[in-house]
Amino acid sequence: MFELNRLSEAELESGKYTKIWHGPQHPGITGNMSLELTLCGDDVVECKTHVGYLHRGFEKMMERRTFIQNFPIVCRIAVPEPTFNEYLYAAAVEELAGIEVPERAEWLRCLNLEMMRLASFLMWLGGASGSFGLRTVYQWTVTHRDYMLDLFEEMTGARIYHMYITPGGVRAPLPEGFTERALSVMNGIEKLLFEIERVVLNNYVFKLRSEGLGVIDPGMVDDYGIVGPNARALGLARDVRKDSPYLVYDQLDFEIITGDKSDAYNRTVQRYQEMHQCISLIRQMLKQVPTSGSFHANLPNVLHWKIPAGQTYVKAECTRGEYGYYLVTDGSEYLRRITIRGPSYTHAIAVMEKLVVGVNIADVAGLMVSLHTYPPEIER
Amino acid sequence: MDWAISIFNYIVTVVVVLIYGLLLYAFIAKTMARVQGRVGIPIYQPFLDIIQTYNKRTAVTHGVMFDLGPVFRLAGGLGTLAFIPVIYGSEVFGNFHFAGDLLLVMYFVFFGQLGMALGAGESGHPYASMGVSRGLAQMTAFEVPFALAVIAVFVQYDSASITEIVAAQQGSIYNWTLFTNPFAVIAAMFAFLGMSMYPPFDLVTAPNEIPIGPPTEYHGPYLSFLQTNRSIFAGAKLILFMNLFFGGATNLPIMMIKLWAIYMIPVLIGVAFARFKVEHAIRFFLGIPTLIGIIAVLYVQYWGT
Amino acid sequence: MGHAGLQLVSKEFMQQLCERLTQRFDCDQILHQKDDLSFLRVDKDKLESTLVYLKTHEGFVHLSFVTVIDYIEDDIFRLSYMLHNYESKTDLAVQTEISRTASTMHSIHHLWAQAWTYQRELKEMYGIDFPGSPRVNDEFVLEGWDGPPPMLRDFDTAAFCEERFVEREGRESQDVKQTMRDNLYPERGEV
Amino acid sequence: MNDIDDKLKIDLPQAKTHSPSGPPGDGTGPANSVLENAGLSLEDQQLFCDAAPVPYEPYSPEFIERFHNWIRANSMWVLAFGTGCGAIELNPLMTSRFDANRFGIQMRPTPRQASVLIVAGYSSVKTLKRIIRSYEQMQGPKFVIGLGICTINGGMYWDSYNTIKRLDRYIPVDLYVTGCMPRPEALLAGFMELKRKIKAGECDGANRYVKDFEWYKANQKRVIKKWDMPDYNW
Repeated sequence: MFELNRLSEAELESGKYTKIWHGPQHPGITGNMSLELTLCGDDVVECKTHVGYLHRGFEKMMERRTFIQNFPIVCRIAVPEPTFNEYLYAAAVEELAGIEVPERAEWLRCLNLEMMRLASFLMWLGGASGSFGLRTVYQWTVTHRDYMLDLFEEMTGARIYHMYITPGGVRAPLPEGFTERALSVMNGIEKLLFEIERVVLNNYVFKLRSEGLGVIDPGMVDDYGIVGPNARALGLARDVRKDSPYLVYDQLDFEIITGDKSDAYNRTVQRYQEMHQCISLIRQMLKQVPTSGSFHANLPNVLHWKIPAGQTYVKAECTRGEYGYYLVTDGSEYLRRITIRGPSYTHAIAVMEKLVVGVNIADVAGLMVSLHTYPPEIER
Repeated sequence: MDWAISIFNYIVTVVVVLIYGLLLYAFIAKTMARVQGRVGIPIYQPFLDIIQTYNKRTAVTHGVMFDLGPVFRLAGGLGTLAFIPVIYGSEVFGNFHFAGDLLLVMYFVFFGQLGMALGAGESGHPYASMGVSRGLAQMTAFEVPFALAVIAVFVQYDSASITEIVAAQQGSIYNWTLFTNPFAVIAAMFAFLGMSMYPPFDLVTAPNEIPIGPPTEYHGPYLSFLQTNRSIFAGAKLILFMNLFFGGATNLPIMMIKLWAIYMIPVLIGVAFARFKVEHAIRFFLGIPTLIGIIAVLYVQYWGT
Repeated sequence: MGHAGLQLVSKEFMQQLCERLTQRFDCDQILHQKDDLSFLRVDKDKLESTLVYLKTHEGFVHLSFVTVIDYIEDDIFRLSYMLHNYESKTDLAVQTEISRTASTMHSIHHLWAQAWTYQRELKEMYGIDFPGSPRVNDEFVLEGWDGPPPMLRDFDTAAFCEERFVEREGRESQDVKQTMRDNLYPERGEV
Repeated sequence: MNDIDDKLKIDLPQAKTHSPSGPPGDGTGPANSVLENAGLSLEDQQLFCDAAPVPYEPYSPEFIERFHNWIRANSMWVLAFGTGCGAIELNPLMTSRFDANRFGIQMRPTPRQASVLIVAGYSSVKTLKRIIRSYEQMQGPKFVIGLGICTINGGMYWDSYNTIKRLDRYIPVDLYVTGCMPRPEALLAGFMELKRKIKAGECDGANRYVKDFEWYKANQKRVIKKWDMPDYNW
């Protein structure tokens, strides 16, 4: 049995402890959630996570819309990486409806996903360094993420919510000369990353604060369902892109990056290396993506598109780990049930409440960012 | 009418230091923005901010000490400035300097923070009290190398009057304390890093940890008092350092250039470093800087000129 | 290991697993959706032992999520526990059906440390009670909710919005099908 | 708490029964207009003031007011509160690409010192409670920007049971920036428009909030069922 409450009510009332609400209106909180911290001096002795500030009832809303009506709203579920939602919804619908996606569309989808991953990592890196006081790096990374958003705008027509991956394929092919511009942006980001290695990863103060902060011991990983870079930093080679390859990942050349210890510093190094991996994957795909052929399969009349009854679970490796859609249909024009599984669901609540105990209040923001949690995955 | 003239001179000094401090703040902000690849705020932005905060429609108080906190802070800044001869040999910028003014200034430098601590304590915000405890702990830590450096200056020039100390440094650039006793200057500059709240020592108003520390509950006129004091106090500290270690100034342009040069040191360190935790800061200040301060005292005691 | 080889491995692993489960729990309701995804139906009281067996003996150590499907016409809830096996790279969903009225379920908080979060959400969104699960009665995402559990099929969220929130004057929301028929495909007529 | 501003000593004008901006007689029954920090326990009620707010008079003569409006327009302090997904576009706005510091816009982490509140996108009922508290803790004059279509009429969450549909029924909104998601350029244009309105003296949201205080409170309590916060938190 995993004990949650470490202090009894009598102890809490004894006046020895301070209770503060960390967030939601707090610059050190990622997204919009709040931690109910019980402090003894400056150290956290108990933490309760409160989520739900972003709950919009997506799963209910999607039950009330037809399959094609759902496609524009799924990307609103997670702001930093909407395309994973688009891809997973499209993949689930295609699997249940038995639609074959053209080769070219798969390449374009994969390219879009990797670019999204890189942009999200850049955003995260800015937050991670900013939460330790490195405002300068935050400015750099957010700006370079903005150049990525320009590429998205060119590719899909929108900066944040690009409804690009539709059921059956993608909405548009690559524009003219996209490859050269994308490669130049990649070179700029690579330069920035080497700069950041000097400023952040070799920074004495950053090391001093983040080493040994929030250590995940190997016993925790399976019981707490830790996935993604948080688990890979421990040396566990677990990556959906390799374990059950989707799209064209089995035709790309990459290896799972693993570390040896999962504390805040090594998680940062892990994600830093995965950013380099993203850049190499994007370069490979820009070379190999087909420039001709169909990029969208023929759909039935979407006005009354009935999908036979069935259920499936599709998953992809998003920036934070295993991201999955569980779709149930009952043969009507509306889906029966959809469940969105985000890695933050366990990282932000169970893992956070365990790791934050004994941490100085100054490090709570850094610990939270180092787990790379994002609240909208929890409450949808 | 002598006192009236000196009062008037003091007011002129305060106004000049206030304006220059605000300009310096904006200039520093623009410098950091350039490092971050931005344009940064307009050079007149701090003036607008002060007027805007002062003219808030409503204000809320938490008690008498809450009201007095910014007053103490401002009194600390003005008092620090009042006994520092800003420009050597100048009648207008001479201020109320007397034989033992350095000791009084040493007291005034830390007066404001204590008053601020009382005020922020009564605001009742947990982050404010955390920021106060951090600030006082860090202050007691960086007081040690600073006091050692000042003691070294005492022994070296055999005087506790800032005017005499500045006078002893006139003539050639090699008479500055920077060259006659470099250890003291190094220790004092370490302490200055802690005094001017830039990374890695911006523990008190750490935005991501305890937003934003003691002034969390301060708003409106209180905040404008704090902003005013920030420029005056920073100017006074810079002038003190310039007088003690960098040969003072004989006219206004030299003063401005020297203050800017001294201020750039913590800023350029600050843009490239993360934030210390308070225990790290205390260990840091009680380590190398204190050692250098002791070396400085011994140096002037035995090998000094 | 390429994609094809991986598929073969997971496929035969699934078949062996099905045989083992069949002769251990005599449950023959196993649907193969994909090579690496299967759905297993067990009874309500056998579910916990099945999960324990799968976690300890079969290597299904990762709990992806817990969810429930509301079959209001059959008056049942179908709970799904999605497990993942990192060695054989396979997913297995253990499903059980409980009554929709007075619905309670055993807590699996002692197996996975994040399970209490899912159970707390199901309690709030569907009203399924998990006795012994920590903080199961606390509010999870909703605050001061005074209606029925919102994810139930018979909860009409549009009508709830009508009476709770006030729309801005002049907003009308039109039926997408009708609009597409009229504007986009007029030649198709009344399809 | 007692107010130190003697402009606040003048009596409270009669609150209107309903605001012209809303359907008449909506929600403001006698049952809804109890405003004595009812949600709090007794010892908590001692911590908060129970004096209703009063509208402020503009400075006189009028050129002083114009001068102060110009100052306010050129030093806007934004409360760093990412209430929704619109916060993702505030990061590019404040960083080197679209450097909003050029226009005197800067982020303040505490509501006491902020003068502009950006409601970034949809706001769920749970967040609306925090938005109201943050807004009431801000010191006037204060301005509100509604960001995104969801704050105007619910947007694509028109049938979501947990998000409010019209922001201006709960706090006074001075400016809307529509779109989903609005680009940083649109946001900058919105700031420029807000500057123009402030300079023209048209942004009196704080006064509207005070005048129709009971109407706003009734609307808020109609949505927020768990009302465990003070009615006057300043």
